[in-house]
Amino acid sequence: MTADLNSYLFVGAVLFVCGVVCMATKRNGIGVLMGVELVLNGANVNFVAFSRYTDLGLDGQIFSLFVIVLAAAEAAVALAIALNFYNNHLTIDVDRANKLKG
Amino acid sequence: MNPEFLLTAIIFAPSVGALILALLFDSKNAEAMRLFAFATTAVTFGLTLVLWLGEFQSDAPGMQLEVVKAWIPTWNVYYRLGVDGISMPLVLLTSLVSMLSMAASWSITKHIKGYMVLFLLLETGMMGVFLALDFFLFYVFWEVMLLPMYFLIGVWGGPRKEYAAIKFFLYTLAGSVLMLVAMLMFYFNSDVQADGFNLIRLAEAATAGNLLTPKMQITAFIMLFIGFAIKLPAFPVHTWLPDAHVEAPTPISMILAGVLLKMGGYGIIRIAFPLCPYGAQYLAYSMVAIGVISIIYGAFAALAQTDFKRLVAYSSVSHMGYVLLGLAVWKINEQTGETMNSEYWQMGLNGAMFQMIAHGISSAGMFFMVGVIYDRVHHRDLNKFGGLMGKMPLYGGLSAGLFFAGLGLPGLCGFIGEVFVVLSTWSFNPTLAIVAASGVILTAGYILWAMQRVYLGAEYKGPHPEDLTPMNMRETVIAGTLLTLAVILGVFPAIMFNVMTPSISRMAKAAEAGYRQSATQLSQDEMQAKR
Amino acid sequence: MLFPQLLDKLITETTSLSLPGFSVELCLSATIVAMLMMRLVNLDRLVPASVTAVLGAFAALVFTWLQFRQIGAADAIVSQKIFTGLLIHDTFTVFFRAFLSLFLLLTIALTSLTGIPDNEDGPDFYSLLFGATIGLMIMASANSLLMLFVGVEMASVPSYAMVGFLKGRKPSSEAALKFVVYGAGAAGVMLYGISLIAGVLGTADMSLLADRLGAAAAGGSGGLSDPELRAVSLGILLVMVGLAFKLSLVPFHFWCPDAFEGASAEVAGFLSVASKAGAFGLLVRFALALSGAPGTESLMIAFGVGIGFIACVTTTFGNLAAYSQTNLKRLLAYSTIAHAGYMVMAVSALLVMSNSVNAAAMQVDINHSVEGLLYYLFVYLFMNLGAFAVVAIARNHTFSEEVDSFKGLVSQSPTLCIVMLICMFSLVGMPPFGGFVGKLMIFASAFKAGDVHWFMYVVVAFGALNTVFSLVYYIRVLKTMFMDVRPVDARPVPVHLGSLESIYVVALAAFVFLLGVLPQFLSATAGAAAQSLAKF
Amino acid sequence: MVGETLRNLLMIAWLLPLAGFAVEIFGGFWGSRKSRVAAWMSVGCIATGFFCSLSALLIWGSSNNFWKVPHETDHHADAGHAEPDHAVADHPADSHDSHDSHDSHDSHDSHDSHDSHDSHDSHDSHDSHEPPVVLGQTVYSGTLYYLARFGSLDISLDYYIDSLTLVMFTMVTFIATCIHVFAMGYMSEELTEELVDHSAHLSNGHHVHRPGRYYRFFAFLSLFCFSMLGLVLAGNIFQVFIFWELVGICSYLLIGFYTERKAACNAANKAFVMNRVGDFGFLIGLMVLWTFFGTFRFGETLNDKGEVVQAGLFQMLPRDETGNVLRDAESGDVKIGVVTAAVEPGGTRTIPYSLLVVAGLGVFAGCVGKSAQFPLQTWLPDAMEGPTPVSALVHSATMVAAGVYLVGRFYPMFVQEVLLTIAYVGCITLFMAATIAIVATDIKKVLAYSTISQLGYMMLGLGVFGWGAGLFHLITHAFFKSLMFLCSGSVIYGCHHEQEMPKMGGLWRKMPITAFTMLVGVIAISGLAVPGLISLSSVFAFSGFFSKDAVVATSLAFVKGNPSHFLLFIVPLVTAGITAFYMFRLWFYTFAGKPRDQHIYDHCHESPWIMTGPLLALSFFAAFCAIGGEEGPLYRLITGDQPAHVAHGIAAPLGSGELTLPGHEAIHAVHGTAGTLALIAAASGTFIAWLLYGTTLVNVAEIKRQLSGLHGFLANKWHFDELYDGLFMKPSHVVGSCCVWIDKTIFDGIIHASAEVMIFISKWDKLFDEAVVDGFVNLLGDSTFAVGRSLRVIQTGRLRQYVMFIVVGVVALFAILFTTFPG
Repeated sequence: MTADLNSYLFVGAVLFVCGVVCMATKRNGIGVLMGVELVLNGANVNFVAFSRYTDLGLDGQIFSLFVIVLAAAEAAVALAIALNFYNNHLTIDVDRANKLKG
Repeated sequence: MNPEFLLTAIIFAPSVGALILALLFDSKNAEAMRLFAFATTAVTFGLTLVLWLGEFQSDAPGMQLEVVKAWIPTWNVYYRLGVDGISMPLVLLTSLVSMLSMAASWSITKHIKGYMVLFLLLETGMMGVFLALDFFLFYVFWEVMLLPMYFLIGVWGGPRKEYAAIKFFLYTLAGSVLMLVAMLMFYFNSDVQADGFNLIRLAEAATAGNLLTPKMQITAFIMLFIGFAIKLPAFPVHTWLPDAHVEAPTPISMILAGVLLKMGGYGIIRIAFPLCPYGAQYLAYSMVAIGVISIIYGAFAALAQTDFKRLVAYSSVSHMGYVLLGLAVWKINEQTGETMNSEYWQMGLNGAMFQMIAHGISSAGMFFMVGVIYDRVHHRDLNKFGGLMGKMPLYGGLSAGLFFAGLGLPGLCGFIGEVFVVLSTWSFNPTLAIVAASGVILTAGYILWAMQRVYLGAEYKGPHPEDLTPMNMRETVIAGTLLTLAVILGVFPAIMFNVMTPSISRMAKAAEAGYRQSATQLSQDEMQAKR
Repeated sequence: MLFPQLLDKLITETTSLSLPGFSVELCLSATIVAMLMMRLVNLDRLVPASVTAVLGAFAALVFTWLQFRQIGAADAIVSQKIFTGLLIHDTFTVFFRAFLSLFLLLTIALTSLTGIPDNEDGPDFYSLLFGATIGLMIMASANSLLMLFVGVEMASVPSYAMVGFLKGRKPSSEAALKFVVYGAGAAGVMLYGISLIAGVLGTADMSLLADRLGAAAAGGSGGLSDPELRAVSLGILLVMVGLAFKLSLVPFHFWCPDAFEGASAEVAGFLSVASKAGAFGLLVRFALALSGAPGTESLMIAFGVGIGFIACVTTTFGNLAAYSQTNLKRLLAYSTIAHAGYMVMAVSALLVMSNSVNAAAMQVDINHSVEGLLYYLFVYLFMNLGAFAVVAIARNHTFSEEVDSFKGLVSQSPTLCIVMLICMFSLVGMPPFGGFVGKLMIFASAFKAGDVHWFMYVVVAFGALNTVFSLVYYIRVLKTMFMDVRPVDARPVPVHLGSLESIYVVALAAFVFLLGVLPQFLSATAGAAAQSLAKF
Repeated sequence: MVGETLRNLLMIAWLLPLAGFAVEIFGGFWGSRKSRVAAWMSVGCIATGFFCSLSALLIWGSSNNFWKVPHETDHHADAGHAEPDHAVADHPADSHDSHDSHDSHDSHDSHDSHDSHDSHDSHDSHDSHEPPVVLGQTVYSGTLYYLARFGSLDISLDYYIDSLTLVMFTMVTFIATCIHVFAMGYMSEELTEELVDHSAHLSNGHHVHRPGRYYRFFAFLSLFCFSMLGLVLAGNIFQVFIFWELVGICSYLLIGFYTERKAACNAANKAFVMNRVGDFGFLIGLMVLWTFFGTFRFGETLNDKGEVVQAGLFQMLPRDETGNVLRDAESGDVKIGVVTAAVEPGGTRTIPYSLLVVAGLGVFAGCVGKSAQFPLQTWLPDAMEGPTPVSALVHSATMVAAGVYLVGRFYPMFVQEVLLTIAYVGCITLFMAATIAIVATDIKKVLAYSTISQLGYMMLGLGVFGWGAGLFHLITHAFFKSLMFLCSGSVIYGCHHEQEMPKMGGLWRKMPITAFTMLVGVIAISGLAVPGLISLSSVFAFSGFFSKDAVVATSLAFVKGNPSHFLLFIVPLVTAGITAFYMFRLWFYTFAGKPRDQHIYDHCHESPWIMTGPLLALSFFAAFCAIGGEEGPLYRLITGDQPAHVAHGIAAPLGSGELTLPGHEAIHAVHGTAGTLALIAAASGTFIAWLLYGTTLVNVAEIKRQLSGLHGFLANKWHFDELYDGLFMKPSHVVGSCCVWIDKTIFDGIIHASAEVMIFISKWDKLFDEAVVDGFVNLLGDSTFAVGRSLRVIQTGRLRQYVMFIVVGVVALFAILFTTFPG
């Protein structure tokens, strides 16, 4: 492997960690979903980099394309649910989602 | 009759009856359901009689009327039934006690349909346990019997029924889970995988010393033994019994004492001993000790009871201690590995088996007698009875007979089992023998004291004296049958011994051979370890 | 090769090979389209969506049957890659197709019995359901890491929506939110893991992973000091975390109770059975794809043991946590967690055994472990769905899913209670019900794996112990149903023998019983399915 | 074939009462309360039994020409010196060849002879000078049926018929018949539908009203007779144990016949439990015998071809010519006589001598319980709560004598340590009981204690090697004691259930027959006699004199041999006086003097003929059954089959600390002295009694006050009841409650505790979330948001914890993988 790959991977890793931290600490539902996007894109960066530098080849590119599509679909559903949550709770503060426990 | 069909019929006749009962009968019509259920148990009893008198050869030591059908081929599980001198008496006992306690179930008035169905399913389970020759099948029946029993105690029981039921269930399930693990051990260590669950083949392999290594045998035996000791019940794990007995309705107490406890002993003699002889021998002393403790402990505990039924329950603990004792008096010569006084061990085994039958009759009778009086005055406080001998002479007389049977009076069944076991014990260990023998004093103490408080005395001191009506015909017949059997077995024990002895001596011989094999293996291993 | 030939080849291969193998999924997709179209032209006024759904599911079942009947028959299924190796079509796949489409049909039947959803939302709900099912089928037949991810997403996204389907209810929306966030996070983590594996090993084709892994390990110490192996094992770990989320294994189970409590019983039943099944199919494929690589045996055995450890924790946790539950659905959620633990024991046994030095000799036992897993899944379908169905039916009358609302139910509808009894005793693992056979098979394989690694004995011990634990809370429910007296103010539950509901649940219970008494048919099929994965 | 005939006759006598019982108990229950049918039936059964056993006795005698032998003894007696047993007398003359013949006898006995005793007897008559009168076979044994067989071990019901069996049979059946007849009168008040029991009170103070139980009483009596006869007929020690228990339960039923009376129930329980204590020892003895000898049979086991399969117990214990048990030189173990090849090819087994002692003591423990010997004597006086006929039959003549009978029957197995124990136990008992009898005022209690005391005499007699003497006293005592009990019964019946002697007096005017017969009994037991002019052998005396004289003589001979044990002679001698004293005290108290309670005196009356008849019959036998003393037919019948080594005693090897056991001639040597002394003691006892109670010369109350301490001690029966209560009853109940406590607290406690723990753990995920995860997330939140934001804004919620947990889980797992997996 060359240094370049590693740097890409590093970027991907940073994105990934940021996303996770964002998911874990944001109180705003939308923010949490953004964290998810970050995580997915961290993985995307990896794929593209791998397709460029290793013999994974085009599979990597295709992978990332698929991921983008799926991320969009997921985001749509997630936003719908968030909206529904808002309709019921008049907030999207995920900390209010604490009725179900035990 | 075609033997295959016969054994299968014995097992499943009750459940077929249960099905018919559940589907075709109107739950309003109590009497019809009772009669039908009773008829079913009676038919089953008849079938077992046919089996005994018609098909069974008493002098043949081996398995008879074997039925083999593939069940789960991929797992080498077979529907394998058979009967020999060890299971025959217990099968008879089961069907008989079931019939009698079904006759005693007329006193049940709540959810009759459910009761009868569960009762019949229970009988299927019990029969299956005694007739199965495939470990898997055995286990299945063992568990099957658990479910109905749980509900029979839990729904129709006394005030603390739920506690008692769950306690019974948990204890037994814990034991049977251990049994399950042991079962896997045998399955994966059987040289021929196809016979992995075949109790007969496994026993033969153990006899040839190529089933389990000595160490594994000890492990497996401990697991099996705990499972069976809980059912027996032996000393430290007996506390489910008093609660279960006290809370269960009378007929169920009869079944519990009359049949279920016997499964522990049966399991030990049918599975634990033949499949891990070395382990059995290795633990013989502790088993004898546990047996002796149970005898004394149960007797003392019974002495201190004020609840009539609890007293009888603890007497069961005491009496089943003799079973464990008799099974385990297996002494070997440490040097040669030869069994010493093999005949005395066989006597112990026979005595234990006989004690199981005898206890099945006497304790069932005792519980029934307690139930009879409980149905009338609805209390069991020993200090609130008295004078029943005068008020209900017939009842008093019959119960006196049954309690004497429990007391181990010669001429009644209780005596033979106990005394044979005790006689065989000295050659194993004099001290324990003496302690065990001292049980006769305690037994006499608590039984006579209880009888004095209940039957003798000038007057009845408890509530509802007006309800002390004489026994009706049904009750008289039940008690009479039990008492008659107690007398017959007490005077002509050979009836049972002739059936049991060949198979038991065969089992003993096989176990001894198996022990020798394992012992030699062990010594060789030590040799190599030294080198 | 020239482009046109390539194109024909692709077309012929697709039409002649892939599409027939993919018929079931196609049929389901067609049904989705049909339902949505019908609404477009207001046909759903005449033909309720549920009917369409039933028809579609039935058709799917028929298609499955056409494949299923081949199992063990003369024209046995030859396992082959379809869609240029993205999916694989073998007995295992077919088994799962059959499982899932059967379950789909049963679920639809249940929903149409209990009337969730109402006719308005019918098309949406069912299309979600169908979509999720397709995703699960793809999971079970995935042969590429890409399809792995796609399948998981396809299965997850509709489930999020279904959990939140009871739009008006606060708990529902809360559960949906938690589920979606958690699921999305897990998916992301998994994707990252996939990227690592695919990148380092340079392929997305799962059938090649083992060789590549061996190549990567070659020369290296075969330990984690080797950077590539370290990256790969991290990737494997992340992927397994993703699957663990779907299987709700401790410590990735937190969503499960909340989602189940929030969602309707029908959806909960779907989640607890179907998504688990798909995830297991995927897990097995993934595990087998990675095992057997020379030089990495010890690493994989370590993974296996790790899974075994997780399994112990999961079962224990699930059973113990179920003790203090008052909501029946939540209780069943915890029991679901526990059962996932039992089943994952088989996977750990599989991993351990197939990476042992004499894996070839143990092939039979490896097959047995998979067979046990499949069998357990099938039994689990019936017994768990049965339990949830009883809950759903009772809820329709009492409007409550609390355990207390079941007090003395036996007096009013004995059928429901007896079905519940059978299902729960089967869940405990009592003969003569199917649960016992399945459990025994799994324990047996774990016990056998003990020859390879001692820890598997511990796993067996935990399994056995938990059998006893689990009894307590199941019995508590049964006690409430059978031994307590029905309060006078309790709403009546008049479900008579002969009503559709009771016929439905009785059918389920009958299957539970049959699978316990006559296991050989199914176990043979499951054995064939397992055989199709055999490496040696 | 004589054996069959005897067996069949005795079995008829044995089983008839059982049949009677069955018919009576059921017939009576469903029959009328007023019918005497049950009584007649049981009388019929037992009477038939009597005739059967009598004819059996005669057949036995004629079959082995036993009756011929006496002529010779008479001829000897004429010749001048009376001899107890002519065969023995000649031993000194040619002891040498007697030994030889003994050896030969031993060997051929163990090999092929059917039975040791007949050959023994035959050899005895061989080496006498006179033309021998050969006794034919005198012992018949065989098996009725098998209880069980395990390989070579088998347990069966056998029969063993020798002279002792026959005598016991005849005695038991005869006395039982008399008592049954008596009881028909005595129990007649039970013949009613509505009986008022004046001794049982309800809580409201009224008397108990109950239907009569005439039939039940006779049913129980029949059952008892069956058990007792079975005990006598038993052919193996195990069978003895069986019937041992059965007579025990019968006595339980009969003592507790008045179930309404608390005292009766307590007495019944006490009797049975204390017997069980003895049987516990018995059981230990059985275990030892079974383990080492492998058989329970007395006689040899024959197969159908009539050859010996297995030796019996009595043949297994080899004794040398002096009668000492053969012991292995170095180990001290006892070789058990050759067991036939069937059992152990060639080999012999050995038993440690100590265990032989244990076995003997164990069996004796059973006898102690049954015969109410010290320390288990306390139940018998309480047993007097039963109806008087029961006391007469069960608790004086038969059951309590069973202990003595068993000691006699099992004699060949006793080694001398055991015998010494027996002797001392008997010695203590006879003294203690006699002392208590002095102060007892209840007429039946006095008789009870005298029974205990007399049983002590028998034990002593057996213990000091007076086999014949002990059993002789057993028979005679059975006659006069049952007679006296019946008399007391007649008195009680006449006085309307008044038992306190101080309320009686002068009754001989009202009930002359009773008084007269009672006097006969009293004289008999006191052992008074009119000395003949020439020698004691021709004295005129009642049965008691001869038997007691025999016992005392034996003990004197024994003490001569072993001076260190002199008490064994002094105590019985003194007690002979005490016996005479308290018996005459009883008679004077009851019949002589002035009526003390006029009311009772006025209402009392002589009993009807059905009760007095038996009295007269019994009094005749009480007086004359032992006529001729030790040359008389009774003694010779008893000793007809005495154990081989009894006749000539055992000489202790010089220097060994062992005992010298007197043979017949040794006993005979001291006969005169002993008799004289005993007579003097009895006479003085009688005189004092007359002085104190027959006349008004001495103020008894005064004496009582003087000795109040002693009197209290005796009146409280030496405080044995309190002792046992504190020593055994209370502790056992304490232990019992301890066991229950352990169950409830410890075992169940463990279960419940573990349940608690599980419930607690089941909440752990909540705790875990709140404690750990929140903390963690807070921490992380702080650290991330610290940048540019104030801390107060930060709060955490569960959902984020969940997500956080993905991270935590991944990191943790990877860490684990890294740390655990080898690099």
